[in-house]
Amino acid sequence: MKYSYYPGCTLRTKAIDLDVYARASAAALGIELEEISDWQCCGGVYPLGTDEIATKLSCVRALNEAKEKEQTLVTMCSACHHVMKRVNDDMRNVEDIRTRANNYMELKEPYAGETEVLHFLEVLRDKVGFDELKKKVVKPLTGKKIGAYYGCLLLRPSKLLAFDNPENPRIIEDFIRAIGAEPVVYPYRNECCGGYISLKEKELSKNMCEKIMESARGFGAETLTTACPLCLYNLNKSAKASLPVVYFTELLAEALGVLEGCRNENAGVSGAEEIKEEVQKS
Amino acid sequence: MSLEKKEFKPKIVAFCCNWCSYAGADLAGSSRLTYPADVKIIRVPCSCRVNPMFILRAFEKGADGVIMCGCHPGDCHYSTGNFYARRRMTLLFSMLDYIGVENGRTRVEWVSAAEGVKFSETMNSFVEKIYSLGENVRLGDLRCKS
Amino acid sequence: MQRIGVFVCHCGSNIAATVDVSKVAEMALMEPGVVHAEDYQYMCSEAGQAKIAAAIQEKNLTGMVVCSCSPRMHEATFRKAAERAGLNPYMVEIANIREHCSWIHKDVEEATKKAVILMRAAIAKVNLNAPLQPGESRVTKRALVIGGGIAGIQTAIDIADAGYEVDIVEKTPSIGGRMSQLDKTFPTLDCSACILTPKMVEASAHEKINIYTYSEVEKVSGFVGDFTVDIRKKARSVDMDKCTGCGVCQEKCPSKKAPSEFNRGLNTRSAIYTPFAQAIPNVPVIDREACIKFKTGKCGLCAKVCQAGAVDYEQKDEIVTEKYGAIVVATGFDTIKLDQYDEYAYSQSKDVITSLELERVMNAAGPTHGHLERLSDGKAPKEIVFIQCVGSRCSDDRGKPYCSKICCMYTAKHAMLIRDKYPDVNVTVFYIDVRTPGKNFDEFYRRAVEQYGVNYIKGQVGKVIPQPNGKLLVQGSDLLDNKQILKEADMVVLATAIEPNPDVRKIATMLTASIDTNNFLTEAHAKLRPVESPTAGIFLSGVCQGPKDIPETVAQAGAAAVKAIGLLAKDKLLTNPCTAQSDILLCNGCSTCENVCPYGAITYEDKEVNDHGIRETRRIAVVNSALCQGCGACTVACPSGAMDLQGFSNRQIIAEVDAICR
Amino acid sequence: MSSEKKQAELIKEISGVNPLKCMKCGKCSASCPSYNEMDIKPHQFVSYVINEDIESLVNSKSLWKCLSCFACVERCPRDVKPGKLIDAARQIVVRQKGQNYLLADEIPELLDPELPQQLLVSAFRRYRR
Repeated sequence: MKYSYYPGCTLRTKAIDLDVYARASAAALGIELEEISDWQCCGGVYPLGTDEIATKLSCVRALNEAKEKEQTLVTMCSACHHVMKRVNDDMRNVEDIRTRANNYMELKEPYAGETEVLHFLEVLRDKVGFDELKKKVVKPLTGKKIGAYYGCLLLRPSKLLAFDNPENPRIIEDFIRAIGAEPVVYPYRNECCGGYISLKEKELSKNMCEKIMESARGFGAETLTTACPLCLYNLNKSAKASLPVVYFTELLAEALGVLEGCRNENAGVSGAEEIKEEVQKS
Repeated sequence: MSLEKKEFKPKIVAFCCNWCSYAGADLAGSSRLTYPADVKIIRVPCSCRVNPMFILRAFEKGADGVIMCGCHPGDCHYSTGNFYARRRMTLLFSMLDYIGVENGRTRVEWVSAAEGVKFSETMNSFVEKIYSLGENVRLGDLRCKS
Repeated sequence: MQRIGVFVCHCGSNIAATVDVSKVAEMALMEPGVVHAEDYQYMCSEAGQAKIAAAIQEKNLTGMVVCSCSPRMHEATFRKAAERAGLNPYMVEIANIREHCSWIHKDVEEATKKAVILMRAAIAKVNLNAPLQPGESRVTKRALVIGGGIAGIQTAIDIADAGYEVDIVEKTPSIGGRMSQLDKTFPTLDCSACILTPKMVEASAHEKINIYTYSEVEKVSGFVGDFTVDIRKKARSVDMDKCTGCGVCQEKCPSKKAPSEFNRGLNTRSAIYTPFAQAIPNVPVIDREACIKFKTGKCGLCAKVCQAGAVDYEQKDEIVTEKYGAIVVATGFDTIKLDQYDEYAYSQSKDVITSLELERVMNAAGPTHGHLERLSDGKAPKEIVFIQCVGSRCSDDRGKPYCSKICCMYTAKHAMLIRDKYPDVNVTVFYIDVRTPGKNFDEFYRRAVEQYGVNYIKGQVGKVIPQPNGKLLVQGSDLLDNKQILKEADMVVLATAIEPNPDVRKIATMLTASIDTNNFLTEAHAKLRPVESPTAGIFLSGVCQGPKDIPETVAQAGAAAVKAIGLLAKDKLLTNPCTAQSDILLCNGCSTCENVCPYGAITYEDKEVNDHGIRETRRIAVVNSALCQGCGACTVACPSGAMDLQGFSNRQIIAEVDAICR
Repeated sequence: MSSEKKQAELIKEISGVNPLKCMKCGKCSASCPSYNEMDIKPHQFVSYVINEDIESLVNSKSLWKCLSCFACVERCPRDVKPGKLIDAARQIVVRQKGQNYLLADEIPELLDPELPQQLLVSAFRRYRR
């Protein structure tokens, strides 16, 4: 199985774990992730106005490259998944946006939403199959009680993303089961962590994450897992953050026995200092 | 014959099924929703009673547009009549288009007995279309023109 | 040549204000065949009809055109008037110069021109009209009621009391329907079983009523007055005649794990079962999916313990074919599935239940024997939250766009009953609007608030959050206080939207009765014919037509019965003479028309034809005019142009087209 | 057309929302995780647009408190999507010159070593032109 892979900005730097473990796991599962050439950031947020075109073009470029390679486009990050799927829907169903975007792009052949976009979790569920995945697990995470944290961007708006039941999702729970651990279902798993609000209003996001943590802990979770670098950051910042939060790909890599091999590769990667310098220079 | 250019007043025939569209037209009337007087309605029991021959005849006799209205698919009083009508008209209209009677001169629209607004809107837009297309010059029996 | 009279109606000023009526009458005289034309203020009035009669007789008219309102309004009136004056009613045509002309145009000249054209088209048609005679068809003096809930029972009793035979077909093993599942009824709080059971007994004991339970309608053919219906009597595996209803089989049955339909799956029942104690008939059925004997071949305990020898594992489905003059649909409703509303945690917590489930919980014969308790741990709740409009009034694609109508009242009832029996339990109702239009309804709701202290909060709930301690955190709006509320509850009750029984679509298709986008059966007229389907001979009773409560259902059931009785009381029905006919000289018996006829009205016969002196036997299409409804599908399908529709013939319609395009 | 009316129309256009579909059930406000931080509550967004009181809407605190978590969009029984209205109102503000809610100069002090890039790009798109 060969897929086009769109890592996204954060997976290059702060969330390099999410990326490295994903690649190692994919290789172990016989999935080839072919990175989109010269991809650009999706913007992290789907453009706010229905009249915006330019902010959607980075996605269209990636989607079109996947189309030309006749591959499904896979994302690892919740935000990329969200933005990519929605832009793809625009290109498929909104004539005005399609026309205007194609006018900018000057592609060989206009892009009209032909590419299939999947989150890696969907690949595991729909293409690999959780039953198959289970067979490939060499180090089951037996006895681990893991709470899935979905957040918003994987699930909503559900009609467009068609990812899972937005109010009672089960894909990560099924994933946790497949790798031998015990999923802990708790009601706050689809509530917002605060998202980007934590940049300017740290308290607000902290309060929300505390509710999530408390609920998960109350139902017996010992670890939380997520697909979103921002969720991970916010949850870790929560004052009462007593539960460790890990990327789902780390769990996957561990279960597939490829965790140790990739640990060393990402040591010492950081971005904040560099960004600070960049900004101060400019 | 006067040389003065006559103002174009199109002749438009509307076939309406008795159960839905004719009632929809009645509702448009009782709701005082206007549409141009160029439209004249012929009542038929069902849209499936409309023989393609009637439409050809209308064009032959100088009609500039023909519209057929029936119950919404699935709501036909006779359960399946409008499905037949839809298929027949699809064929007929493509044939008409082929011989030069523009697609815009013919239309099929589903109007329920409750859709007075839709009936009036449909007629307004259809008449507007016919005005934009102008007089129909194809198919007309020259003996009918004065 | 026809002798045609044209009558132009002013309709007060409705027509005359925009159409120059005298001009129209004047123009009529210039049309071929017209020998008389006049205008009058109200043609439909007695004086107007007298004018028509006089003209018919004096001028010896053979046809007439009335330029007036829509034929849907007064065609029947004018046809009757013509008939009284000795003119065949099918020689009357209407030019609709009100709805299609005067009411929608403002310019008098333009409207008058159009009126004249519409009149010409009608005259052109009448010139080609031929007198038609309606046929007759017989009426089978027997009614079928589909559905044995309160609607069906009431309709059946009313029809039977008028002296006609009635069959009830009920899908489940007992009649009684939803009402039998209810505990108490609003606004009087009398027990549902106490008022329903006597009706069930009355129906089953009525000498004119025959009940098929555990049966379904399989096939319907025919038409008003003469329907033929196949009823599938599903194999009960118990002989109805031998069974004494002692109940020993149910006690001894070792398979007791099947979810109880009657208790909404909140507890289980045996594989051989009657749905509830007062079931009618009191004869159990074997659920073959759950029965060990049917699954493994071993067991057979029920047969062993049955002293009457009634258990019959060999029983097979049986098809009964019956004839009916009228069919009443009373298929009722169910609550919607809640899988689209997981924010209310229905699938996540046993303590979130629907209102219908609460009925069973409150009922002495229910899974908790009438004790109000949490289904998760059996503990007595202290705090109960009701959520209104769950799936009702939703224009997204998750729910239903309509108001389910009964929820406001039953919630007030539930709240009141709980506060009455368990005064220490707090009850909160989250509502969007409280809708109580009905006799003594608002008073009832106010009693819940004022006497019983039920806490009504205006605002919808966003999420029900199960807590680790087993409680439910309800996060809702208080729109009047402008607050977001977090309320900890022990139980949450959802006022779940109701929807027509899912089977109704299948049944409507068999009956060719129309159905709306929400699967409610459509009335012939929303205001004036609310209990009749547009399909002749089909009547609507209860929630299959739209949401309604018990009193309304019973009223409508009676109304449907009256309409059915009105039909059954006739010995013969006049049939619409505007039917198809084939020209034996043109027909080549190709069977195309047969394939498009939705009524199976066309058959083929070998007939001797004299085709210009050549005598030969040919296969010819024959239309059964009692079955033909006059849609005209065959007339267009016929490749040789042999089929034509009386009253809407090819020549007539072409004449209209010509007149309009002239 | 008054400028308020124009702005109301613009909000409807760029949000793709018809506020008249709202039946005022309050499910949006019941779902909003930022509810307590907001001065104008989610269910009120709709009336501000209907009443063309855009001035109050764009000056409200709520504009910058909405998380765009889509809970209200997902649960709205009438397909009104209050969250999209507030997104559109925000666009009205940041599209005006000098109205960016986040300035580049502010950023260095907001950073910390773990902060993911995603947060910055998201905030940029939310707060700025």
